[in-house]
Amino acid sequence: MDKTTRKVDGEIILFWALPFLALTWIVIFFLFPGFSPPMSPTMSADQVAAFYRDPENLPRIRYSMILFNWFGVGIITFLSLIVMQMKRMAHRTPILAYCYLGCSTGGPALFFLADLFWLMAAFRPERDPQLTQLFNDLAWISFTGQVGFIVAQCIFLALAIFLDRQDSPVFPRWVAHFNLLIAAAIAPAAFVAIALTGPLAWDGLLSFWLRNGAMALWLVVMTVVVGKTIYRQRTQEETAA
Amino acid sequence: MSLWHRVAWHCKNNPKIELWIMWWAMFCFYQLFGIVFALMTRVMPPPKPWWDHARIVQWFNDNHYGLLWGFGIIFLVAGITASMNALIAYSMTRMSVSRVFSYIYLAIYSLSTLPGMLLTAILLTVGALRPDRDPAIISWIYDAAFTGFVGTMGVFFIGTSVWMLAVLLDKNRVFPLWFGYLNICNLLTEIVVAPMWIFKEGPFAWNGVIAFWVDTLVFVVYTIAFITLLRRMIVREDFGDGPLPELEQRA
Amino acid sequence: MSNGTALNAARRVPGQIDIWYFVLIEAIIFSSYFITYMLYRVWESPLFLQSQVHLSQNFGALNTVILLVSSWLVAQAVQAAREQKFDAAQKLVMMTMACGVLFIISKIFEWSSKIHQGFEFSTNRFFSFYYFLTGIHVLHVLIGFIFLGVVIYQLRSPQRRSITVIESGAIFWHMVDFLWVIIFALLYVMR
Amino acid sequence: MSAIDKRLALVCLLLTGVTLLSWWLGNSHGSHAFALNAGITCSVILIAALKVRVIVWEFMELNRAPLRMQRIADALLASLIALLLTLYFSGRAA
Repeated sequence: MDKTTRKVDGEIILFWALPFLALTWIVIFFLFPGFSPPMSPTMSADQVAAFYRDPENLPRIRYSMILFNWFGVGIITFLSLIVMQMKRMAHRTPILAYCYLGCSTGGPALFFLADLFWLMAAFRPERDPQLTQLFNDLAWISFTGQVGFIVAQCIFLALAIFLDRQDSPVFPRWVAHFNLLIAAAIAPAAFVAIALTGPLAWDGLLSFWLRNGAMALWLVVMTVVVGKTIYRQRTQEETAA
Repeated sequence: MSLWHRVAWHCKNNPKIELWIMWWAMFCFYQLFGIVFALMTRVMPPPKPWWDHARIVQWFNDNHYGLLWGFGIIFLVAGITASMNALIAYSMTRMSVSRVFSYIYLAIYSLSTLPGMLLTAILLTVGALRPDRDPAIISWIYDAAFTGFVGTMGVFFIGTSVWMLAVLLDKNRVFPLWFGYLNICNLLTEIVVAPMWIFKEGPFAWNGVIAFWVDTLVFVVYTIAFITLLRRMIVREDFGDGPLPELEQRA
Repeated sequence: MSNGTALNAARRVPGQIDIWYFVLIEAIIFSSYFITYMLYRVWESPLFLQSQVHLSQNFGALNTVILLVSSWLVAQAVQAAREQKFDAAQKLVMMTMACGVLFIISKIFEWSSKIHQGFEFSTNRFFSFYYFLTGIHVLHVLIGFIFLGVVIYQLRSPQRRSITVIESGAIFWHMVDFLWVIIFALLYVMR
Repeated sequence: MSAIDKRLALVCLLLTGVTLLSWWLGNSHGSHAFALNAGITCSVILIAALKVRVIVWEFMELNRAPLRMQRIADALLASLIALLLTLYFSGRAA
């Protein structure tokens, strides 16, 4: 094989795209006026309409959500890198990797849906406030409540690590426990619609701060873990060659 | 041995544990799906398509907590659908057909969850979220949710056709031939349901005898059949207990 | 038939047993459609009778005869295949398919004349059932072409020629035939 | 022509004849015939049942199949026809 281009090199390029993507996500988070502080679900239709009509907010909503539209789905590259590592694990079937792959399209598709609803709400803010509120509700429920795929992903990865029974496993054991912990932290957000106030509401402690905090932490920790693993893989392939 | 010990033993020693976990996940998901959609949210059997605004608002009010909690559960467990798609895709890798069949199945069914289930759940959750919303908008949500739920056809139609073709072509008889034919019945239901986009009452409406009841019965029979057959496939699978083939190569 | 149990050992399932399960399930599903049709017919009897006037009895009878003849042809084909006359069998299956094509062409003519007269799928309940039942049946004719195609593929090469598969294809085609017989009676002729 | 071929031809002739009979039933009463008519309905449905049974027995060769299959087929056909006729007559009575 050609020494200069190993298969894993492509993965390393994809891996180093991640900090750039993460940077855009941070920008989106702070640019979107609905996140800092999170919009309250108790706002009336007129207040929601006024929020979108506010000349301070409107351009920030539009540009942040256009950015989100561009780069949000970029997470799939990272998730696919994890799939590649899962395929290296000592499993008898590829089924866990298939599960992870299935989830890695489902989750981002729902984020994308939320992004579209936000953009639609901002497209003609002068329309009937009831309609603006409807789009706003749809966006927040899709964004906050749709945690099923993320939770399942963490559990599938944890399972894969537990079942990876070899002398030098691909990921260390603690990554599995960490993923289960993150899954537990994200899970309550599924019940976001139960209340308009309190910790479960979409601006609440559990649904917004804990969930998004857990996802950010997951991203940071998994980046380090996956990065280390890919570089170790490269060294192994070099010595094997 | 207690149940807990048995489960622990299987996790440690059963070579088919990956498959069994996926099978049980699928099994539990369908139970949960039935409980949430039939008992908690009252989405199945569906309410009437000809109701006026006031009656629709009343339906949302009657089922307020059922909808919110029920779909909360669905949001939480939606990811399990991935495990059953993976199991079925895996079943196709065991057949004497090209891998392309399992990849098509995986791709189509990863997509199907969104229009077939989650979009309805999101819409109805938003509908139940604010009882004081304009009744005209609530009625729009209601229509969008039920037409989307009952009227999602293509993904299941193509997905079932691919599975059917794989089963009929398979020489290893992973699934019996009759199951291949049963797939034809299931994909025909996706055609039969189409008139629900045209009629607001009668046998072809979204709650009609033909478009809903007959189709749902066929789907239930089909689902029970493939859950049972997948179990049989896993039971027959023979991995042995030795080291994994790849690992031997690596060593 | 009198000493049926004694003969039971000599009896065999024609075709694959799997195709019979399929025929059973299809028969049950279609029965549910027929019963639904009858229910609505009883509830809205005058409407159904008035709308029925506009159907062409001649088309219906012609369709039935075409399908009966096609069934006869495919039954002969199976017989020929059993007697190792594979070329003859192939020709007979081709003729069966020609009958199927004829059936579909006559159906398209019938539908387009109805649409010209202003009777569409959503015109009234009777015509919904008319287009639904005939439509789903034509779909089965199309699926039948696939089955017959498999039969021809089997007949072509000496390496294949599995009698079981050939019989199964024929059984599906006969099912399409007998479903039409009931549809003809319910839609066109009954009062 | 073998015995089986003759038998098939006879069956086809019978079925076509019966079809023409029900076609005649549907046409014989002129254009004002589209009124409820239990006689026509009953005979047409029974003729259809007969045709189905003949197709299944002769063409699909159920006559040589195990008895259990025959019984299931007969039971299914009989219950469908019975249900259709019951519905029809209960509708007329109401």
